[in-house]
Amino acid sequence: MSNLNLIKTVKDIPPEEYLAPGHRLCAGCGAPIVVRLALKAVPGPKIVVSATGCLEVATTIFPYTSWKVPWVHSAFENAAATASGIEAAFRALEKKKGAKKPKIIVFGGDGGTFDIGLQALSGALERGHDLLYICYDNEAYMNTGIQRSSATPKGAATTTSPAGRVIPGKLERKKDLIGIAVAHGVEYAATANPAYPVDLYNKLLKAAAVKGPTVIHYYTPCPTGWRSDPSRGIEIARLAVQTRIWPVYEYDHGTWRINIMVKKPKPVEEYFKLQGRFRHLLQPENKWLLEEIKKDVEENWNRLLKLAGLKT
Amino acid sequence: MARIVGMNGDTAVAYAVKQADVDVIAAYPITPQTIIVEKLSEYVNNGELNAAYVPVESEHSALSACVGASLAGARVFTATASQGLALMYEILYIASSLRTTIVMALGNRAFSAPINIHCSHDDAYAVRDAGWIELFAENVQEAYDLTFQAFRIAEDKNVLFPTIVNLDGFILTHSLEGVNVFEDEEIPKFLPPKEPVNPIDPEKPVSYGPLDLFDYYIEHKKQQAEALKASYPHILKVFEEFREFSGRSYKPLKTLSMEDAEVAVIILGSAAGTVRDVVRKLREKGEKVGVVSLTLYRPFPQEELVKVLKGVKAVAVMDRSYSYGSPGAQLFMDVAATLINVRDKPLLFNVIYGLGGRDLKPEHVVQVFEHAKKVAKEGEVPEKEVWIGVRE
Amino acid sequence: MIEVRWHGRGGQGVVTSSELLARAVLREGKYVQHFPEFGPERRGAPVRAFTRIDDKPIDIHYGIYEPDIVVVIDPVLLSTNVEGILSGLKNGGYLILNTTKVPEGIARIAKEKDLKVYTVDAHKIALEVFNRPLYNTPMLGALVKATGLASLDSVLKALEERFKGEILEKNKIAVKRAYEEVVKYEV
Amino acid sequence: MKYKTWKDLPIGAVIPEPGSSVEYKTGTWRTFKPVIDQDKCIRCLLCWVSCPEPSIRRHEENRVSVDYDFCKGCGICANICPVKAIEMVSEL
Repeated sequence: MSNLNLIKTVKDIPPEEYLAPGHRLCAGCGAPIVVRLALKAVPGPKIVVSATGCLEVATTIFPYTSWKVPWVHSAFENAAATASGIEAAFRALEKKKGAKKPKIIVFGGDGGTFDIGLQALSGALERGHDLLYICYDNEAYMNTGIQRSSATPKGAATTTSPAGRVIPGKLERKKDLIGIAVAHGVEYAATANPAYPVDLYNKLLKAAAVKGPTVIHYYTPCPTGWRSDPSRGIEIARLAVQTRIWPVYEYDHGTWRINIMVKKPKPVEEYFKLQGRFRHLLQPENKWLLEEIKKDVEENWNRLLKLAGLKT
Repeated sequence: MARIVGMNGDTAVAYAVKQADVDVIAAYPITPQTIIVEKLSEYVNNGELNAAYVPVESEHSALSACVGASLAGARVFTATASQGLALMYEILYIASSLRTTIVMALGNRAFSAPINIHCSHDDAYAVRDAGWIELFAENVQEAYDLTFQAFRIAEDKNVLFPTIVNLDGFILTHSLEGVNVFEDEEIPKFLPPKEPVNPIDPEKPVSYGPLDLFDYYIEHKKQQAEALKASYPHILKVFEEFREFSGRSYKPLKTLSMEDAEVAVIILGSAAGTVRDVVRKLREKGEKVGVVSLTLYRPFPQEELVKVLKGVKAVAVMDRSYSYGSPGAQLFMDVAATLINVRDKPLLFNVIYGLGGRDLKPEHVVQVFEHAKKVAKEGEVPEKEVWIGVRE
Repeated sequence: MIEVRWHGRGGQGVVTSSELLARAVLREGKYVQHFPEFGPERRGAPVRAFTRIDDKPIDIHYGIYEPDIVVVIDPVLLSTNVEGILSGLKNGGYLILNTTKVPEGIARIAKEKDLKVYTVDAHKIALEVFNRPLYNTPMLGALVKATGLASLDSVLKALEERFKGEILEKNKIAVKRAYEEVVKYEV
Repeated sequence: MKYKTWKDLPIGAVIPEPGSSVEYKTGTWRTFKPVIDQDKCIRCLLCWVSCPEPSIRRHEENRVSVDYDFCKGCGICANICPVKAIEMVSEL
């Protein structure tokens, strides 16, 4: 790790772009930000594999592609498996023909990662393929129109977990993707957030330097699905961190670190009130759910403090 | 000098895959194919085969990994059967549409439920619309030979379609027969290393598998449809080159006594030999019977079939599967559609046999010919669908 | 064409003996098929295996229902499964048994069907050679001696395809002993 | 744009021209456009790094400009600018 050229400011990020504009993602979408940075951060030849999802459909509408690197899409649930095959092929061809093995970067949404693609991801992590898996998590199935996923946070309203009179949105907690990745024995896994681009970029550098599977769990503002102002995506992303709802942390070769320490968290209501998906939580009849969420947030933060060896 | 080795069908396929110097194998074990992947992992782990074996967590991932590996330029192999094939279904179409050159061995086995591990052609037929080339082996030697030819066909620049070698579950996968094998150093004469077309290359960034809407999708599908049709003469060429290489001749259709046959059977897979044996015996009695079996199932050899059926009065199309609610089982529909606009075509009926490994015995075949003779004589088909070997 | 059916119980190497016969016969330039019977049975259950041998290529692929030869590897089956053992066995066919004494029921049917019956004490050979009840290779030795389906030399070479080291040597001894010790039972 | 026939398309539905989406201008999606006050700009590049398109261009000495061919007018740049050097101006 020590020989990594970690950056200090945004200015240190290379200017070259490998994702062309002209893609059809929504105005204010957070997904391309991590794509742009990942393609800059991963050195040398690289190949991108995408799961079906917003990023995939909006960047490659035939006959146009936004990708300036080789890009492969096969299906929804199999990005990690497709990437495994590509990695294995280059491994074999490197041995036989001396062709240099490129780094494989995989992009999956939360649906393609937490839900339908979890089995393939688990397989790829367990087999130890040399690939960087980035989950761009916008916390619901946005490509098909805002349906609940297992990454949808507690309390959020989606079209399949609507804020109803009896059940006010999703009642289940979000899966712990980093925990799942670490349980597979990966050397590096981290959460990241576009409001902290230097941290995000350095994490991509660290992940790319590992020979083997790594996972980046990236917070992805989605103005369409969250019913929020497109211009406030980064602001909302920062609030997610500052309220401790979305902690920014990493698991790095056995060590846990909270990268953005939040000493005095802002009230979660500040985060919720900017997004239509959470607005019902501020109604008096749903106070019980709001309280439950606050408890969850505190519990999760304390869990991370403990992992990082810090006092709760 | 010919070297004969006793091998079962699975072992023969694995041996051929090893000799084909495959680069990537991604597969998930499933009876009756498992021996293939066990053998291949053994070859890899013993250093006898320089390939990456990807021990995937499901068949869906097996074929997905194969798609990735094939696009990356590797020679790729997988094997599956029945439920495993069903789990791959989504990716079957993707593999063909992306024009990968995957070779798959399919140890034909019945679909559940109830669960059964023995031979039906359900899985082979499930691929029929997916844009794969499908070959059928009738014995272990053919399973071995067709594996080499499958790689040549799939990777042929004029073809570029994934290719399946079907071999009947247990009847071939687990039966040992003598196989005339090649020496390793001979193989490149027939099967040189893969020269990938348009592989993934960071120097030449291409996007594979984009979103394609109503403005282009149908053009891409028409292109794929025409390409599979156009592969036909190139498949014949591979068969011919294999004959020159090995002395063993393969054709899309294998026929016996069709020149003057009045009634005939059309069939796929290991039971073809049993039918041939019966035909030989009935011919000794002076009966004008014949049999056609298909080595090439997709693309379907329509013109040849029309030719060999010329003058035949009644044909029993034998399916080792069933198509529920359909006007006929799968091979029957293929044959019926092939003949639909032909003048003076034979009368057709569909025989369902052998499901889930039920043995097709010579007496069953005799019954089928009796039925066919009756149809020919009376000039009508009283029963379009006949189940044979089933307790009534 | 000669068709052989093997009877034993799971774990006794029934399938292996059929396969070894096929390999031995292949060495002599003949055509063969060997196939086990597959079911959900596990160790201990009755198991059958089949070998088909011919001077010309074998085109057929279906089960063996009227064997020319039946080999019973497991002596227990002689009392528990007489019907199964004799099912379809052709008149004048061979019956190779792992026993010192042919049970009366079998002897009677053997006489009716004019069978050629051979016995060998594979149990004793197995215990002496392997110290375990492994009957399959001795029964193969007995079979080839009784029927002349393959030479002893071809069988020994087939063993080399399948086994190595000490196990190979023990199997060779077992085959040779059974080859010597098999006796014709006068029906 | 002239549509290709099935005979003219590359096989396998691949797109062989990297970054060809620049032929598709998303600038028409906008209602408001960001206008940068170059005098106020402190060259921090936060707008550049946070632009989803990317349609903020980065020049020498970290000057930035907007590529209006592609800017969809989301306003992230204006919102994130620490010195309020970017104003969203109506296109109408």
